[in-house]
Amino acid sequence: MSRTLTYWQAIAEGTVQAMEADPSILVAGQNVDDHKGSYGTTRPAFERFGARRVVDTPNSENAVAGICIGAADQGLRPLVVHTRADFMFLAMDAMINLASKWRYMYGDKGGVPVVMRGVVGRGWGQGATHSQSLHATFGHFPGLYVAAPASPADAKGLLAAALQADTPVVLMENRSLYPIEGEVPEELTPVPFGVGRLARHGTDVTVVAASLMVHEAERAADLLARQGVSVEVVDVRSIRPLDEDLICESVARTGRVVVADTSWARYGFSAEVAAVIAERIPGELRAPVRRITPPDCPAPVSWPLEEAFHPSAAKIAEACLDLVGSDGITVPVLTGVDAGFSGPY
Amino acid sequence: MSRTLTYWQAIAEGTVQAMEADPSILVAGQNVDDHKGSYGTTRPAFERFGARRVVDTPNSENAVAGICIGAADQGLRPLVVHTRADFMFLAMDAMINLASKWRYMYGDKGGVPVVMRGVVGRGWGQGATHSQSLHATFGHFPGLYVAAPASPADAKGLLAAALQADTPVVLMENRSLYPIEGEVPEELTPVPFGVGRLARHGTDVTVVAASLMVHEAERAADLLARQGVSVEVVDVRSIRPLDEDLICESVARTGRVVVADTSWARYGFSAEVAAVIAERIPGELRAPVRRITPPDCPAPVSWPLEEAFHPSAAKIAEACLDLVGSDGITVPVLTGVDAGFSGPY
Amino acid sequence: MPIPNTTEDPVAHPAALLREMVRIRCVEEELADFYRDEQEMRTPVHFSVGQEAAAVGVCAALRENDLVYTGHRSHAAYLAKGGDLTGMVAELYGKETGCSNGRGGSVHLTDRSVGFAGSAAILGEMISVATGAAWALAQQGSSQVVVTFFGDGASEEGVFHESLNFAAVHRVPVIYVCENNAYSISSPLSARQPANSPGTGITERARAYGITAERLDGNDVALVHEATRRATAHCRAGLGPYVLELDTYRWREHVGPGFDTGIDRPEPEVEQWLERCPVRRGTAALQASAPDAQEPTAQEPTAEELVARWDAEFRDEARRAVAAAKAAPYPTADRLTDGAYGRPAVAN
Amino acid sequence: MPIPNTTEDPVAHPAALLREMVRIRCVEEELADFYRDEQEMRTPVHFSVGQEAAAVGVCAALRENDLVYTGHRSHAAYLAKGGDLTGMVAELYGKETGCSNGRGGSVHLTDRSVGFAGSAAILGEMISVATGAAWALAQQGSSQVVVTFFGDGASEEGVFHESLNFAAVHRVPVIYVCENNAYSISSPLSARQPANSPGTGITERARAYGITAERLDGNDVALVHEATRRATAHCRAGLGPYVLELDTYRWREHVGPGFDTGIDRPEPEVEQWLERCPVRRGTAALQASAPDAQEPTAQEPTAEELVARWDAEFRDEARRAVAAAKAAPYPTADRLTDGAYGRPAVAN
Ligand SMILES: Cc1ncc(C[n+]2csc(CCOP(=O)(O)OP(=O)(O)O)c2C)c(N)n1
Ligand SMILES: Cc1ncc(C[n+]2csc(CCOP(=O)(O)OP(=O)(O)O)c2C)c(N)n1
Ligand SMILES: [Mg+2]
Ligand SMILES: [Mg+2]
Repeated sequence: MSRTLTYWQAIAEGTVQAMEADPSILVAGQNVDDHKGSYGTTRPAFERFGARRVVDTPNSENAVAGICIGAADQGLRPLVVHTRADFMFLAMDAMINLASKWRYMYGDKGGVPVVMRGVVGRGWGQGATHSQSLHATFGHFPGLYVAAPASPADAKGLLAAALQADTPVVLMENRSLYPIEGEVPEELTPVPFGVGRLARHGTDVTVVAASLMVHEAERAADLLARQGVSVEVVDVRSIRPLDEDLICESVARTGRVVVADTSWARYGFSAEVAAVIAERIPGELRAPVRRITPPDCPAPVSWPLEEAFHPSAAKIAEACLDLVGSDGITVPVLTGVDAGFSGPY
Repeated sequence: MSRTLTYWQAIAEGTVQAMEADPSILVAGQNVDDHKGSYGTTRPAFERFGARRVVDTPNSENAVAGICIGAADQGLRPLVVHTRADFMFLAMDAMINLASKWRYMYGDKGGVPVVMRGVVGRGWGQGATHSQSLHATFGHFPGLYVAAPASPADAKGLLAAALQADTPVVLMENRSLYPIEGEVPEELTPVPFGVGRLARHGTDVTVVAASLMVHEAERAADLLARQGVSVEVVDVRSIRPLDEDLICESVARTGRVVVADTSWARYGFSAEVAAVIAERIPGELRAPVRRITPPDCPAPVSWPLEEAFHPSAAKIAEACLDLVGSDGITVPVLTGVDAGFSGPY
Repeated sequence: MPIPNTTEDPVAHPAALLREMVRIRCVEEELADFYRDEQEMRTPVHFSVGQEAAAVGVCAALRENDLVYTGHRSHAAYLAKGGDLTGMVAELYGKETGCSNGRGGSVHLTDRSVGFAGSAAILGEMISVATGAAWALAQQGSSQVVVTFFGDGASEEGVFHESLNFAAVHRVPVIYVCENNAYSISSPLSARQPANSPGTGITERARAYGITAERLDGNDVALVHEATRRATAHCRAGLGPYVLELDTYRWREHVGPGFDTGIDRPEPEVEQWLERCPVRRGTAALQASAPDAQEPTAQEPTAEELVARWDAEFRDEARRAVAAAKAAPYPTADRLTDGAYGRPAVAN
Repeated sequence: MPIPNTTEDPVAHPAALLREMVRIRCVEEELADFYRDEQEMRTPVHFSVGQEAAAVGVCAALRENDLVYTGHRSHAAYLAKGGDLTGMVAELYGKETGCSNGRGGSVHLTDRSVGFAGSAAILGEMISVATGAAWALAQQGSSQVVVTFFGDGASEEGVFHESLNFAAVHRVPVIYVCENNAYSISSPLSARQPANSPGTGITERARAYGITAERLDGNDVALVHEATRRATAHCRAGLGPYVLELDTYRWREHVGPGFDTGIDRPEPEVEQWLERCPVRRGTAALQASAPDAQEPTAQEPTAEELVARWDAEFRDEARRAVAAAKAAPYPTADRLTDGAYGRPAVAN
């Protein structure tokens, strides 16, 4: 059974159900217990389980990560929430030097399955230090699972999988996805890490994406469908492990690929997707790989610069058209997925 | 004029000369002033300039990074030294959220040209938290320069450029390079960021590498030369900016490419190099791109596992042979560049 | 190398302190209204309404070339240090004429011409930056001091302690001003720090590094001002860092123009702090200090009259700044990546 | 959920404490010789020679199911907590039989069967991990306490303060044991922390969080032991964290088997601390505590004779562990990536 939920509701529901099923799960983070409750995602859990299991923490990202690793080592399953992923740099030593290596370093006797959610800001002048997508940064390191769900169902399902995993997990959630609606199973059904999803079938060009960019890709696909260009959209869902097969199968079919992502191109998500293709099926490419990502600068605040900074459906559509060689067609300007939003965050 | 110096001597000399030329430069780091002096690299500067300009710091990586950013903001040019790059996770918030964005965020009125050196451990059971190469991790973020010099001359030259740059810089130095010798100019001659170097000409296959892997690539090239396979070696030197042209020109000539690197494959250096090729010259590839990197696990301690873990000349040579399709040839086992080393670090 | 400024630290007149508080109050209240009603300032804004005495009392004790670095709650210190109002408002509107050319927004203000070095959004960062700036200035023989403003919440970041330790070892001329408003967003101090018993608390943590530290009523602008004069004298005498913990309270919600009374914070608590309004107290103090406090004459306006006059003047100033910001051009998209890097390392 | 252990905390006999110190001393000295002469232990090793009283005094006051997490200088606590010697030595040799299966090396020891939870190489990390472990155990109704050992240098990491604050707020049953050996590698305390004046220092920093903290002679094993018994009682009574700052001194160089006397550290200072040898002091104390201390009989061995006997016994034990380690197999390269991940999240 499934019904329509928003992305944030799906996370909130998944959290409550997972905590019901497993008394060792606790939520920790700054202000997770207030009336806003991490944009609604932790509030129902607080209402249901109270301050013992939904713990407001001091502003101490490094220690809180280490504390949750220690708690995971002693039988709890902490879910750490950061209202901006950018704060996770302060937790990075703990997550990389400890959590990701723990099981291996001590000879495979057990892991520290801490789960860390980071929300990626976008728009409304969030600016340079409140809108970074760190999925590729964390995805570089073995020993972690990293996912960036695009749909409400996957937001719930990957959270469920994370809270059952034996491996520490980083989940990146784009804030612009929070109001998006979708069908979500009522039950707590884990979505496995490392398994992507064909978001849309198409024949002319593949767009590989994760998180918010899946939606921008779908909007680009809608647009191009009207121009007679058929776009396939691959939602990788999981950043590590990465579903290489799904990517390669699609690109082998279409022969053309655009990678759309909110992390920068250099050493980012789009680099890895391109590399997988260059490694495995370079002969199938009928055109060069294209990357649609933010340009090489920090995120600006000013509205017109922000609009130009963020990768968008229009830019994806243009890149697809370039690849299929349809010069005559022009892409109408599209507003972003979160255009209805009236701020502030 | 140039003469032969080791890699560490080149850094030490470059530091002293830069400090002589610019009184605003200071060195900061743990134990930079002791008799070992960061493996010799900061000792001569301490002997020459004393404790006022070569400052032993508390074990406070986060604050020390921020303090040096503040010092850079007020006219000094701090060179921060970490005897293991792995400690830089603790300085990452300061380096990414502050230093790399400073100039842009405040409207291009000035930067905070802090330079941070990180030494990458290798071998002798350095283990999971003392041997990570973070060049791709830092290289992801706009606003930084990142370099990983392979030769003594470049170690000096890129340090010189860093200490004159208007932009914050991260330098990654593989510890195994420290005893390696090479011609080094006596003068302080900056090597520009973003300009790679053709380390060796060849016609059959290109190996793209940085830092220690350039040497392993050259050894692989020596070996294969004897088998009649001609290997070109591209030393990118600079990770950001990246000399895409040099890479593409070489690969366009040879049609085959192996990327060898000490960072992991996923979202690492080798991913970006492959992506650049897939973006710009996929049609020139006569064979798939190959990546030679550590496998997807943390660095182990046990000697035979360590040997298997680290990318090596032998693995590079094998990959090259695969690409040129020379099945009959077998590659002899080679010891690592640092094989003469008797520990401990 | 900056030229050492040898003039004495200023002693501000109560009227000057009050006037500056009124200015900041009026500007922020006006901005809050525009922010809410128009949704044109697209940048998350943290207002300091209710906390004006901290910024005003501290900055009035500084010389123009002393430096200030702050966290996210930056407007009050920016203005108190003399920062250009039109530049600030244009920044909130994301205009090219903004003090950070529209790239930084509310949390990344800067006006180097008056010593407002910068604000930053990540908690605790500027605590270390200010320490390093002061360290560098001292090394260059300057007599400038550096001040950093941050909240009780930021004091929980490890970097606060790392910075205190470093400053104590190197006797860095930096003044750490903790605006303790007892909340981090919705989280009360009691959820984040151990209950204050004698010998504990933020001030005591600083003392455990041998740092001179004072905790005081942060809504009494004269007290804050005097304490800061002690602090600057201490720093300029080469005696090292100084900590001021100022108890205060924010009136508005954490971010944005609204109120969180009865939601995140109990009404009686809010009421009690409204009573302790720094502007009203400053007004009363000014009135009390007047030579003819007991019998105001027709010639001399009362303190309240002064405040009313200033109020009108500053609201007008704020609205003019808003109008200027609206009229100013946006940055153009062709300059999107400009300023990410400095000049190339080497000309080649 | 672990079963609460209700037995009383042990009071260790001075002979038992001494014997354990001798054991650790002998094992480490033997290992240092092998390490230096053979270069077969390919893992950077931080010896605790000279600091044995800390590990022994503390661990003797713990129950077996109490937990210990340490930093890089981990051998002494591993052994004092009852860790398997052959597993430790095999780990140093990188063998599959090592306590971490040869994956972790000297800085990543673990023996969960005796409550030695783990050591880690990055300064300060385990301070937070131990805090979280204790927090989790308390939440699960356990009466276990958790101890973490770290150095004076690690106390400069921000995470130390963040952890103290958290532990104080949540009354976490964790004992922070700072082995203050006055050095971080070659860097003396005076270069890294402000000079100790009354009311300052590591202990005082803990007190500023309301945490009970004691600073004591860390080379007096009986003192350390008694203080730890106070600490465990405090934790088990639900009174929250406890800090012990133990003054001690390392005899060898920071990492490796050599000596840095006259290089990094002045000879007179080293000499003075050699005089304060915890083993010699333990020997004297044992002798003094004997009923017939004044007139030893032929039947009863003197404390010195006991130490000599143990010395021979433990050096032999160490050499047997070395022989076993050498004979043990290396991990095989085909298992290189095993253990990087746990079981898959979902069977599918
Ligand atoms: C490292 C980091 N963690 C969390 C945040 C989110 N955040 C922004 S302001 C704030 C509250 C800080 O409280 P305090 O320091 O007391 O300042 P106040 O807002 O009360 O002035 C928080 C948690 C952040 N910006 N940076
Ligand atoms: C975050 C981090 N910074 C630096 C180091 C390098 N390092 C290893 S041990 C050590 C000395 C630490 O001194 P202390 O904590 O007093 O322990 P001791 O060695 O004296 O026992 C240092 C600086 C590290 N391992 N981790
Ligand atoms: Mg506050
Ligand atoms: Mg020490």
